[in-house]
Amino acid sequence: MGNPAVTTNRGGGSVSLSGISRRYGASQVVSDVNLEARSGEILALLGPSGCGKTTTLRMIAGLVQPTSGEISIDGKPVTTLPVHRRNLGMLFQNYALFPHMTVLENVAFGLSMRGTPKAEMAHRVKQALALTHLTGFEDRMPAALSGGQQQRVALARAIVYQPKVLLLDEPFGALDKKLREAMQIELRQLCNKLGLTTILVTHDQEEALVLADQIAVMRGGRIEQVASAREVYERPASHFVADFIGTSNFIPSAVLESRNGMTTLAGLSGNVFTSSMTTNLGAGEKAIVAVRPESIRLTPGEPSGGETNTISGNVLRTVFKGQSLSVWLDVPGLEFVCALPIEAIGATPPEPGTRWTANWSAERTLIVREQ
Amino acid sequence: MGNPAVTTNRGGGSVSLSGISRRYGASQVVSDVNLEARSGEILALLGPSGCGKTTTLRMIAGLVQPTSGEISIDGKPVTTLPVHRRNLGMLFQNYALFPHMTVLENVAFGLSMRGTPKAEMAHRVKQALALTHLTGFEDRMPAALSGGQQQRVALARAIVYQPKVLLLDEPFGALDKKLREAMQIELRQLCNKLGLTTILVTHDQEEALVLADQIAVMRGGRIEQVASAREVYERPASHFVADFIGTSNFIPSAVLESRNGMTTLAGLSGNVFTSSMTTNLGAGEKAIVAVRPESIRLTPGEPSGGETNTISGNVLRTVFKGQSLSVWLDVPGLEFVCALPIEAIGATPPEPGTRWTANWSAERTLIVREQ
Amino acid sequence: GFVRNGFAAGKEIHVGIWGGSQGEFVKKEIIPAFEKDFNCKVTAEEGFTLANVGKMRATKDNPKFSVMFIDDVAIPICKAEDLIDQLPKGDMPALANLYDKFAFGGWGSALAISVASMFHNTAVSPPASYADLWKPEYAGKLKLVSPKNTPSVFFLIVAASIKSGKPFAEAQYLIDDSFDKVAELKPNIMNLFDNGPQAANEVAQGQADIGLLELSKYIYPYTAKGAPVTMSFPKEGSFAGNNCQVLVKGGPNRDVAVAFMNRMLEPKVQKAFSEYALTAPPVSGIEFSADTLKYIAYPLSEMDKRGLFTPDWEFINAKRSAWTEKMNGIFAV
Amino acid sequence: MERTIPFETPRESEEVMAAGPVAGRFSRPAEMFWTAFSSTRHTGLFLVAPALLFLAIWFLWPVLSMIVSSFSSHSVDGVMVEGITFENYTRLFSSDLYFRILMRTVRIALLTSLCAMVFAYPLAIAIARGGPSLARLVTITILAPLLVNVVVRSYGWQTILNKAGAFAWILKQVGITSPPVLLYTEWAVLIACVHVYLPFMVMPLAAAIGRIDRTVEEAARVAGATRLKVFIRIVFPLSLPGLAVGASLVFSLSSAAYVTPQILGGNFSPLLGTLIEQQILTLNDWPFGAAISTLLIVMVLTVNLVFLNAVNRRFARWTESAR
Amino acid sequence: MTETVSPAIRIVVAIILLMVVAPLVVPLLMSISDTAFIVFPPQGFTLKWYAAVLANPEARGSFLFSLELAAIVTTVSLVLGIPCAAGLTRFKVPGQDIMLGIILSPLIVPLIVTGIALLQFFSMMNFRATLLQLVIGHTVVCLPYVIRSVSASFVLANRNLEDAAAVLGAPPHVVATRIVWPQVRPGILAGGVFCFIVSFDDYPISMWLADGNHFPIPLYLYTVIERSFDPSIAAIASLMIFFALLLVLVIERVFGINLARLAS
Ligand SMILES: Nc1ncnc2c1ncn2[C@@H]1O[C@H](COP(=O)(O)OP(=O)(O)OP(=O)(O)O)[C@@H](O)[C@H]1O
Ligand SMILES: Nc1ncnc2c1ncn2[C@@H]1O[C@H](COP(=O)(O)OP(=O)(O)OP(=O)(O)O)[C@@H](O)[C@H]1O
Ligand SMILES: NCCCCNCCCN
Ligand SMILES: [Mg+2]
Ligand SMILES: [Mg+2]
Repeated sequence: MGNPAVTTNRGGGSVSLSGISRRYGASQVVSDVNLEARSGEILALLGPSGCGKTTTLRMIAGLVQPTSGEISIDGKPVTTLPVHRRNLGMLFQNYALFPHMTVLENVAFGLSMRGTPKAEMAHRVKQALALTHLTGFEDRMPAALSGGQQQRVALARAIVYQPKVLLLDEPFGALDKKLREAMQIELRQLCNKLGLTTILVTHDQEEALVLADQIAVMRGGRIEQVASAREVYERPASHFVADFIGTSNFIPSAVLESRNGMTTLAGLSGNVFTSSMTTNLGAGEKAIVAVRPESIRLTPGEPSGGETNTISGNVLRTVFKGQSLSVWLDVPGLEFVCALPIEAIGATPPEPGTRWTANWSAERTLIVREQ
Repeated sequence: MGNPAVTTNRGGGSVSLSGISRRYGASQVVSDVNLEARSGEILALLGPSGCGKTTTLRMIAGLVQPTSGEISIDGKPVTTLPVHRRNLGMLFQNYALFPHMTVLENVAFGLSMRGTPKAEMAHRVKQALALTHLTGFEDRMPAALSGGQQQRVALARAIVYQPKVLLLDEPFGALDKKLREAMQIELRQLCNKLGLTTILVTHDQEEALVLADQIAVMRGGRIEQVASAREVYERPASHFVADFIGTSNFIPSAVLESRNGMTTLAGLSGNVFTSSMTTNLGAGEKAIVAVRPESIRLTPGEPSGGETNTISGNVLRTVFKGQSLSVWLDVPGLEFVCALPIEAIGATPPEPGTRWTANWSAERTLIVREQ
Repeated sequence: GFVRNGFAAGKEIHVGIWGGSQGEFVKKEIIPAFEKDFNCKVTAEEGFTLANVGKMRATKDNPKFSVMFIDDVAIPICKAEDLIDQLPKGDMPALANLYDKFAFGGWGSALAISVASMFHNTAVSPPASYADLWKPEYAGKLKLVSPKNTPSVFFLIVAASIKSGKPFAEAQYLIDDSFDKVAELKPNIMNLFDNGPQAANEVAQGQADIGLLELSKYIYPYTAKGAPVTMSFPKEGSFAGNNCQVLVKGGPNRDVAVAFMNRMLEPKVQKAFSEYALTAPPVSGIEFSADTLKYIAYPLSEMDKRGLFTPDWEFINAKRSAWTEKMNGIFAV
Repeated sequence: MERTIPFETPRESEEVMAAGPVAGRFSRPAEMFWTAFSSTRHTGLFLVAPALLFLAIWFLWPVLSMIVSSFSSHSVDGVMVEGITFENYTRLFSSDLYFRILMRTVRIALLTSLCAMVFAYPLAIAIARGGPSLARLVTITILAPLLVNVVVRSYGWQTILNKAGAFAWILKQVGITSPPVLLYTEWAVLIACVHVYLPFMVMPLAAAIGRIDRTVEEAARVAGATRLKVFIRIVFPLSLPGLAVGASLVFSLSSAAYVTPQILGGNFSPLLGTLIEQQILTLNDWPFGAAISTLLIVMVLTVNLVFLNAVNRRFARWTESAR
Repeated sequence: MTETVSPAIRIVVAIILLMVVAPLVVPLLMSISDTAFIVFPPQGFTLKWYAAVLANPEARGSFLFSLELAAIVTTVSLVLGIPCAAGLTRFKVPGQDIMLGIILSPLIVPLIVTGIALLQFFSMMNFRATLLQLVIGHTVVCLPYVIRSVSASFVLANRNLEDAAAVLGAPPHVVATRIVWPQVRPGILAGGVFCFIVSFDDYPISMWLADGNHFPIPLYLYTVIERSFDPSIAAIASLMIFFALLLVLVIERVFGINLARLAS
């Protein structure tokens, strides 16, 4: 009993949101969101907890109606298209597994909705379970699965019928790093192979960077920046994005001059910064210099003097983070944090109380607007 | 109407598990687990999805009865102590918020069970909500919260009454990195201040490293290693632990000799490795040399020859990960992965197809047993 | 004969009968024989008097029943509400033997007469007069029929008679002034019952000493089966409970209905019917064995000797509602 | 308030509901049918209509004409009289008899609901949370009384509650020598009502309790709640939808009870239902019986609506914003 | 999940069940009494009352008719009631409160009143089909049970799952059958069971509408009780209890519905 209108397909559909808003009672949860996920690409929605990511996904799926705005898939408006006709795959943040069906039945559900023949169904389900490392769990009920296993069932259920558009709400949140990375690779390959358009909600910046062709950073229901992973990382459009995309050091400054693709700024405490980022800020205007902890090199003692892009202070504390050592310097007005790669730590690692100087290159000096 | 046996306290209770096992039907889910969380310390349970972490926590809480073994809190066996008398705080993996209570009522629940006076209750709830960045959400119902907000309510509910022992099942899984880090710091401080004993299930190695005094790595229901964060990282007890704690490169080797705290090994393709790890393996015995991606420096071209701890190959692919660039080298028998700190990338970043040599120090050369 | 009764062939009538052993007999014996003789169909529906009246009333515009069995109490109501017709004397030869007092002015006929009186457990000796029941020794030992049932009216007449010292025939008009007497009996009442057979059963089991009042047709079947319960007839007299049949106005197949009613009164039928249900026939000239005569008051002379009293239903029906309200006021609050 | 709807997908705002016909083609008649009817604002009406129409024709109409007849009167000899009169209602309220019986009806119905609730919780928990055999045992056992004729059942109670019955015997064993007389009192009526109407409380409650997420209860236990507290703070409020159904069924049914009060109450404690039966079957006073019925209907409807509203409002609070 | 019903609750349940069963055991015991009238405690032992009841064609006929009637009524009530419950709980229907009031009112109106009102109505319409009258009459009083109990389970069903199914491509009717149905089934089952039992046990409606050819078992029982209060009525009562047990088994076997999981 297939539904001929809903078939599996090998090309993803582009998704576009224009002017989408959603209110719950008095609170505006999503405001005027414009987004475009091109066919076959992975778009990551990134943003702090409660910023409206899930709500946006649910609007694309048709589970929540936008209070205003228009959503189209493959150029066709879908606002009035019922959910089941949109041919989407979706992984829900809370999984929403069918508690009365086995793992196998859960995963097979979408296929049986599409009238997939028995044999093909069995084959595809098997594939999806293998992909999500769930072989052997076919006959379990969801209640007898661990959290991570449930999440993987939800993923298998969403991808098994190769929908036009895949909506993933924190698909790997409950998985350990190894498994997550393995699944990220599988997902990436799957998307490439089938050209699935994927919209991925994640709070894991690294995941977004690794998986996504485009990243949309949301904040309080609005889009702050949409750009390629690298661009978001290297040219954050705002203080917020820079902050969100990786703990950064923000130094309030003022522009001294900007020319030849180089900008010179003065920090409040007299330090001078040069940046290879161009800016349309004029001389004297306020700006914020942002430096990523991992862009920083640390040398013991005071700066030699006259150098730009240096700042020094006493070590407040250090934290070992496996790949790196985080060091906090006590700099007037801020705690300046540096992430030293383990390999870059010399014979005398920074100890609390000792004085160190941080320096970084002009390429790593970001200029963001004040908010 | 307080329960006099259950009072808030300022010192954590030690938790000890001896020979704990749990079976579900035919499958042994937890096997002979011995663990000791000392008063006031944070113990992280780390392990792949489905390895029995949640089950172990539930046994400590008394929600699941061990099929065998003994659990004590503060030296007293609790196997027969009813759940509500154990004075624990627990954050459930699926949050388990009370759907009919507001955020405020959810958080206040544990306090009201302890007969806390109104005024103090209000104060404490306020504090807990502030700590979890939920001020302003007091009157929301859980169903009207985002995933991350729900998780934070669950955390606030677990800590608000300052239990003897805190059991946290992936407490920050739904939070973005910034918020997660902020909450980690808050939790750390809270635990220190109150001396709470905390058992934390996490799949985030970095979280375990940052937060935990001890890390217990579980695998298939068994404990593989229990040690300090640093030791687990630097001296993984097994291939599995090394693998799980951070993607590593594993080179099958044989011991050549081991003396003066230095071990020399021969890789299968002739490379020689030296390690500052001592081992009780004798000459000729098989071992695995493990190298963490971030321990590696890359230089273009072939090795200069005669050096130990080098390996070279053509670049297979590179992935930009924000803080670092992952580079896969095509080495006979394995894909050798290196994580280059952005800052360490010279003028010519590794491009696929070019030849590079990886090298690392003897301090970063781990030796693990074959499995 | 086929020829004689050909008019009925293939026709169907609905007859509302009673439940109980009488209904059982009508259904099992009388109807099949009638159907055979007349080649017609008689559908019997069991009910009880007031429900049967209710059915007639509810279907007045479109009658479904042709013959209805009801108690004499309801005949005036049916007449007043224009629910029934007078019996066509000419078409019912069996009416000839009917005692006049059971003809109800032609608006129906009795089918069976039972006696309503006190019943008691055989282990106790019943008082010779109803007046004794008011004595404290009976505290909590009496079961009284509920106002829902017809014999409740008999009890009111008894109470009026005890209070006034007048015979039933006069006392029935004094009920309005006798409720203080009724109220005085309350301490002696264990409960008000509405299922006679069940009450008889409880008395038989000794849960109460005496029940008042009930029709013999509900009690004697137990006595006959050996249960330790029987009836007694205090000196003030007893009451007649008259089960009757009426012809529904405008009911279908009136000719068959009339034939059926006639059949009910034929001597052969009446004898068997009475023996089965232990009731007295309303027609003259039927012979009974001595055993049967123990349980019934027959013939008419015997009924008169026992002082079988039939109340003035027209008067009583008009008052019944007010009296019930008063009974409720005494017992139900 | 977000409404979620199972059978249709575009939902929530009325603008969307009104957005007009669905775009797209229909591939199958079945789908066309469902989709067509799921996208109009009349879907709810469409679903409700058959049952509503059925009840309107076969229940409302007849019963309303019955209520209308409560404004006619009947002459002293039982004959119906045409015309409008309020005499039945005047009569109803002029004597305190009917008011007292109304109050008793309310009291018994409330007590029955309350007792049924108290007994129902353990039973419902056993059904919802016990093993299959326990659940089956409880279900069958509590349904059994419904299949036993009311007279037979009452007879069973009489045998237990009478002076020499099992109840007195048990009390005697415990040392209570003068057991309270229960038979032919309101207590007996209450006991018998709870007995038969219990399943109407248990089943909806069991369904509601079965839906409660176990981890939510566990969370409360861990937070220091005793089993009793878990019940009071978690299970009870979350089972309210089931309780509302059960309570409204039991209250309505026991309000209209009329056989039990007669038999086990010994007719000493009739409820309104008994009076109605009396008027209609014994006294042929159909209009007055209709008036008492109207009073009963108004009373039960009021209590039900007030109660249901309270519960529903509370319940709506935690589902309205649910997704 | 491993913690089941606590011992304290088990004990309380056992006590309550004993209290529920006690008054039913009395007729059971009476039914084997070798006396021509009901006595308690029973005297002697006989199964003749059972034999008598089972051999009685009237009893059998009434029983079978009641069974048939209850089955039809249950079917009709479910067909009308399930969509209605869905509509009331999941859609905004104008005048929802009033509708709920209407739907509940058959529970409230005394059944004898409903019965006679219906009889009057049928007569007025010159509507003669007795079986149909009975079906209508019973459905009127059974429908509220179905709607009440089914709508409660609709309210409690997890709508997230419906969302998930819709996204997976399930059209509304499939969501209804594959996702909603398993969740509301306990409520439907409970409603159906009540419906069946209420119809099977109904006296006050049938009293007005039945006729000799369509004579449900409760009416028959009444005639038997009026005839004689002998152990055969206890035997009938006992048989009905056994029948209930059988019914449950049949439901479980034939329909594959685990009654024990009614509430899960
Ligand atoms: N009720 C149950 N019945 C049968 N098996 C179960 C049950 N609960 C859990 N399991 C199995 O026990 C194993 C351990 O489960 P547990 O929930 O402890 O895993 P976990 O370590 O918390 O995993 P995750 O990180 O994915 O949450 C899993 O393989 C799971 O499938
Ligand atoms: N049904 C609702 N009623 C009222 N407010 C709601 C409702 N659902 C969500 N919200 C609010 O809308 C905001 C956005 O919610 P959403 O679930 O989209 O966040 P999110 O970006 O997915 O967050 P997270 O990463 O924590 O899951 C939150 O502040 C949430 O509290
Ligand atoms: N013979 C008395 C009949 C009384 C009818 N009462 C109806 C009760 C039905 N359960
Ligand atoms: Mg979310
Ligand atoms: Mg887990």
